[in-house]
Amino acid sequence: MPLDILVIQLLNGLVFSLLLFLMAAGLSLILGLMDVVNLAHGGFYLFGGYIGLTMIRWFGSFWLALLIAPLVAGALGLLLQVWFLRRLQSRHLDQVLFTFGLALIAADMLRWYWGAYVESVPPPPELDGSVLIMGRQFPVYRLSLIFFGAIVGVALMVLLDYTRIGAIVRAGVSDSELVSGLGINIDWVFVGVFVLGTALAALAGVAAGPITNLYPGLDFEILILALVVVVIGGLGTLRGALLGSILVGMTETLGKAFIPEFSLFVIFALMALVLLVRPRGLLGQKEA
Amino acid sequence: MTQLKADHLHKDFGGLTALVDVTLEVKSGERRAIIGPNGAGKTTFFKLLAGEHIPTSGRVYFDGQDITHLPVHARANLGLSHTFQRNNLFFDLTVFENVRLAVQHHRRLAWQMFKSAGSYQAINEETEKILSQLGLSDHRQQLARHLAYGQQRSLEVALALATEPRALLLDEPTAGMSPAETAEMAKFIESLPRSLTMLIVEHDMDVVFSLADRITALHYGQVIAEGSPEEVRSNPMVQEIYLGTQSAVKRHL
Amino acid sequence: MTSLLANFRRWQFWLTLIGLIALVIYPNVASSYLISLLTEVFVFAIFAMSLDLLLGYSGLSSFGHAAFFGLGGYILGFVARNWTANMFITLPIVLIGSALGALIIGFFALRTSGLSFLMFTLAASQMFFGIAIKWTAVTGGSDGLSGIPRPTIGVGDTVYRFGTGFQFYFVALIFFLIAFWLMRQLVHSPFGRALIGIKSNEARMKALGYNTWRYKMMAFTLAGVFAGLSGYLFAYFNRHVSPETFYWTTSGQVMIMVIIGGAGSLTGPALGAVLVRLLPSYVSSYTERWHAIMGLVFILFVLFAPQGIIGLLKKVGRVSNSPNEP
Amino acid sequence: MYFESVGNTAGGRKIELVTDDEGEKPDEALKKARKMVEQDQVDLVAGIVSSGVAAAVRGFFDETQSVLIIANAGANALTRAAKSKYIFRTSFSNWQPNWPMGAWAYENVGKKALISVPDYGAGADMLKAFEFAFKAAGGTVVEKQLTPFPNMGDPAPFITQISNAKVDFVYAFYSGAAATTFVKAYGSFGLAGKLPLVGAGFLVEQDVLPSQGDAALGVKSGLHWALTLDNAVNKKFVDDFKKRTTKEANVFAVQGYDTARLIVDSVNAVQGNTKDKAKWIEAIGGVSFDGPRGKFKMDPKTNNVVQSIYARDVKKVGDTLQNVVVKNFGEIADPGDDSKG
Repeated sequence: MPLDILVIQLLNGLVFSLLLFLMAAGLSLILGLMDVVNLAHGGFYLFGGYIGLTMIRWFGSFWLALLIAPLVAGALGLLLQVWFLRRLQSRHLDQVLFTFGLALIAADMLRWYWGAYVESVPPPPELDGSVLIMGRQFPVYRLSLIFFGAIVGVALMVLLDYTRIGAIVRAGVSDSELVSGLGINIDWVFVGVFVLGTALAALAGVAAGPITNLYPGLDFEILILALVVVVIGGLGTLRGALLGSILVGMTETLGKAFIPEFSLFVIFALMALVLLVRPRGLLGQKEA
Repeated sequence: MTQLKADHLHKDFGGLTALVDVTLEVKSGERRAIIGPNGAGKTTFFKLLAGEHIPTSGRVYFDGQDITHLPVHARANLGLSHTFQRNNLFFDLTVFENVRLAVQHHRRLAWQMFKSAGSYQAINEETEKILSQLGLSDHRQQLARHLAYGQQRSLEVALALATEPRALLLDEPTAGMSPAETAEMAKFIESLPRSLTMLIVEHDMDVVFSLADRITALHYGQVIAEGSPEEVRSNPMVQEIYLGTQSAVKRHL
Repeated sequence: MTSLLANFRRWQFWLTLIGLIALVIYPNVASSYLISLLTEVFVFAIFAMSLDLLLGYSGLSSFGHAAFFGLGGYILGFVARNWTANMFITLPIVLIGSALGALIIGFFALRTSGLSFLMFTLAASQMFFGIAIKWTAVTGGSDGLSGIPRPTIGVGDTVYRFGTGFQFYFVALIFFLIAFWLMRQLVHSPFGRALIGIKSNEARMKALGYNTWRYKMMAFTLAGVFAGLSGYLFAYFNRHVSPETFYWTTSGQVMIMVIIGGAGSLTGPALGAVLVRLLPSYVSSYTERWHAIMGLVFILFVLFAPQGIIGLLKKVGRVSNSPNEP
Repeated sequence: MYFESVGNTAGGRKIELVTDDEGEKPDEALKKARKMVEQDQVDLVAGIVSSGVAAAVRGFFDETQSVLIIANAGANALTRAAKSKYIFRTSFSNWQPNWPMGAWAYENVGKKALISVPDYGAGADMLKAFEFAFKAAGGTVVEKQLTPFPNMGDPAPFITQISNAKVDFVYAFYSGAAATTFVKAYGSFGLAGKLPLVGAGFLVEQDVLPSQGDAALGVKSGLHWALTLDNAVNKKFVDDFKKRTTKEANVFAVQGYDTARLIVDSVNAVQGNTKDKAKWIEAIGGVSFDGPRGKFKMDPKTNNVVQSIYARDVKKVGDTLQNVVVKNFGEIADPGDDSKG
C-alpha cells in the first residue's frame, strides 16, 4: 500500500470517527445522566437531517440549516421530556421502551413526509470542492468535518468540565440523589440534558448529510453505530465517547479498505472484544 | 480450633490504603465483634472475609482452606454466610419467597426444573420454621419492600441463617433499628446455637459487649487491640480513640 | 379467600378447556389463510415466551434473541434439504444445535450485564446475519434456503407426512402447548424461582450460595433452545428461511411482543405475539402507516399499561371480581 | 395506470386490485402472499421488489399453482434453476443488463476493470454476468470489491481503494441509497471524469439520478429502458406519468406498466377464463407487445422477459441529467442456465 493511500485512509477514518462522535455524544450524555438508552436518537438524527435539507431548500443556506435543525429537534425533545419521559422517571426500562416506540413512529413519519427515495444534501458552497493531499484529491467538506467535530467536542468538554452546569451534570451522572440533596431541581437538569442530547443528534444529522445522504433506515443504522461507540467507550463519559468513536471509526475504515468482505463483522468483533476485556467499556465508571 | 483466619490482610483502593496487615483468628463457636470508629476499615475487612473484595495481599482461611480468591457463592456453600449492612433483600418478592430461595438452595433442590417449588414439603416446612423463629410468620405473603425497617433487618438475618452456616458474618445487624428492636435482635442473636461461629461488625456497644466473647478493635486499617470485652474496654488506646472514658465507649457511636 | 382462589382455579380450568376445544375446531371452520395466521402466532408465541424467560424472569435484556430463531431455522433448512425432513431426526439436531449456539454466545455475553449485555447479544446476532449472507454454500446467501420439504414423522417405512397447512396447524399447536407447559413448569420450579431471585437481586443470590452465572447460563441456553424450536417450526411453516430471521428487527419485534404482552408471565408474551403478528395484517390492508400505528400502540402500552396486556387483564379481573377490595 | 387506460376490464372481466405493502422482510411478504391468494382469492399476484422476498414466496406459488408475476426482483435463479411454471418475470434477470455491457465496455471503455458490488445475491449475479462477458471479450478483472450489505456506510474507504487501483475503468452495481452514496463520493474524491464509471443501469436510474448531481455525469450503464428512449409508446408513457405524478418516470414504473399490460393481454387472450390455468399460463408465455422499453416478449422457455438492453450515458440535457441511449444491443434473452455467467 502506497503511503499516500494510507494517509488518505487514515484521514477517512478520522472523518468518520468525528462523525460518529457527533452522533454518539448526545446519546452518551443522556445515557450517563438519565440512565436512558434513547433509542429514538437515530430518529432525531434523521429528523434533524431532513429539517436541515428543507431549510437549505427554503433559504438556500447550509449554515442556517445547521442552526435551525438542532433548535427544532431540541424543542421537540423538550416537549417529549416534559410531557412524557418525565412521567416515566425512575422507570428506566419503560423509558427505553418509550423511546423505541418513538423511533418506530419517527421512522414512519419521516418516510411519509420526505419520501422513500434517497435525498442528498449539498454541502455549503464555501466548502464544496477538494484539496490535494499528497497528490490525491480529498473533499474539503470532509476535512472541515474534522474541525467541526473537534470544535463541538471541545465545547462540550468545556461545558461539562469548567462550568457550574457541567459540574451539576457530572455530579448527576455519578449520583443523582446527591444533586437533589443540594437543592438543585434535578428534573430541569434532566430536561436540559435531554434537549442538548437531541439537539446534538440533529446537529450531527445536518453536518453528516452531505456525506451519508438521507434515506429511510439511516436512523437505525446510525443508532446502532452510536450505541456501539457508547458501549465501547463507556457509559456517560464524553471522553469515552470520543475514544470509542475514534476506535470504531478507524477500525471500520481500515476494515473496509483492507478486508471489505469482512467489514460487516469488524465493528461487532471489536465491540465483543472490548466488552470481554472491559465489560464497562474502556473509560466506563458505572456498570453498563 | 481456628475456623476463620485472616492472615496479614492488606487492601488498597487506588492510592488509598484501607487495611494494613490485619491478622485475626476466630475459633470455632466463638463470637467475635469488630469495633472501630468510622473509616477504621471495618467494612472493608468484612467484605474481604465475605468475598465481596479481593485483598491486595494476604490470605483468608476458612476451616484451614485458603478461600482468599473464592467467589462469594462458593464461600456461602462452604458454610460461611454473611448479611449486608444495607438491607439487601429480594424486595419485590414475598417474605416467604425470600426465605424459600435460601432454603431451596441449601437443600440442593434449586436445580429442579420440573416440579412446582411449592410442592416440596421439606422446603415449605423449613421456610416456615425460620420465619417463625424471626417472628415474620404473619408477614409471609407481604412483599419484602412493604415490611417495616426492623422487620426487613430480621429478614436479612433470616436469609443468612436459612443457609445453615457454620460461621456467620453479621454487618451491623441492628443498624437503624429502634432500641426495642435492637434489644430483640440482640436477644435473638444471643439465642442462636453456641456452635455457630459469629463475627459481628457493630456500632452499638451494648450489643457488642453483651454478645461478644472476644473483641477486635480496628483503627486506621490496623488492629489496635484484641481480647476479651474487659481487656478491650480497659485498653488505653481504645479508650483514647473513643474519647478517653469508659462511659464514652458505652455511648452510641 | 380460599374459596375465591378455588373459584378462580375452576374458572381457569374451564376457560382453558374451552380455549383448547376452540383451537381444535378453529381450523375446521376457518379458511386456509386464517389457519396459517394462527399457525404463525403459535410459532411466535413460543419465540416470545422463550425471550420472556430471559427478559421477564432472569432480568437479562437480550437484543439478539433472533440469533437462535434463525439458527433453528437454518439448521432445519440445511438438514431437511440435504438429508431428511423427518422430525424425529431434525428436532433433536435443531435443539442440540441451538443449545450449542446459546452456550457459546452465553459464555461470552454473560460476562457483561445491562446495556453491554444488550449490545453484545445484538452483536452476536448481527454476526450470525453476516454469516448467513456470506456463507452462500450452506445458507443460500441473501436469498436464504427455499424449498424446505414438509415435515414428516415416522420410523423406517411408516412415515406420515404433514402435507397441508391444516395438518401443520396441529403440529404447531402441539408444539406450542408442550412448550408452554414446559416453560410454565420451569418458571414455577425451584430453578425458575431462582431465576426470579437473580432478576430481583443477584448479589444476594450469590451471598446465599447460588452460582448465579451457571443459572443464567442455563436460562440463556434453555431460552435459546425454545427460540431455536420456534425458528425450526417457522422454517417448516414457510418452507423457507431467510437471513432476515437473524436481523435485529426480528429481535426487536419479539421484544415488543414480550413487553406489550407483559414480561414475566408467559401468557402475556403469547398474547403479545397474537397482537403483534395479527394487528399489522389487518392494519396494513387499510393504511400504509402501520409502522407508526404499531409504534403508537407500543407507546400507549408503556405509558398506560406498563404491565402489558396481562396486566390490563388482571386489572379488569380484579375490578370485576372483588369490587369491595380497598 | 395501464389498467385505467383499458377501462379496468380485461377479457370481459372487471379488474379488481388488492394492494398491500410487501415490505422488505421475506416472511412478512410470504404472509401477505398467502392472504392475497387464500383470503382475497386473487387470480394472480404481481410485484416483488427484492430477490430475498422472491426466494421466500417462490415455493408457495409453485405449490399452490398460483400465478406470480415478478415485476422487479432480478435473481437469475428465479428463471433458471428455481424456475416455476407459475412464476413469470416482466422485469429483468440480473444477467440481462450486465452481460451485453461486458463486450461493450471492453471495446469502448477499457481492458482492465475493477468491479465493485454489494456482497449479496444480486451483486454476485451482476458481477458474474459482466465478468463472464468482459473476460470472454479479452478483458481482465484486476480487482473485485465486495462491499457490506445491506448497509455500505461511509463509502470513502472503498473509493480511496478504487483510486489506487491500476485499472482503465470501474464497473459497479448499486441501487437506491447506496447508488447515490457511491456515486457522490466517487465525485467528491475526484474520480468522476478521470476514471470512467460503468455499471448496471440502477446505479444512475431516475430514482437516484437527481440526488447524485453532476457526480453522475458520464456514467455509462446498461439497462432495459431509458427515460429518453425514442419510441412513441415511451414518449406517451413518460408524458402521462409526469402529468399524473409530476415526477419523471423511472424503470420501476415501466416494469409496473408493462406488467399490467401483460396481465390484460393474457386475460383477454383467454376471454377472462383464468380458471383454466394451463391455458392461461400458455397465454402469458405468449404475450408480446411494443412497450415503453421497445419490443416486449415473454420467453416461454424461461418465463423471463426478452427485451432490448441499452447502453446509456449520463449527459446534461438542458439543466437536467439524463441517461442518453448510446447503443441498442437488441433483444437479449436470458440463457436460462449458468452457462454464460
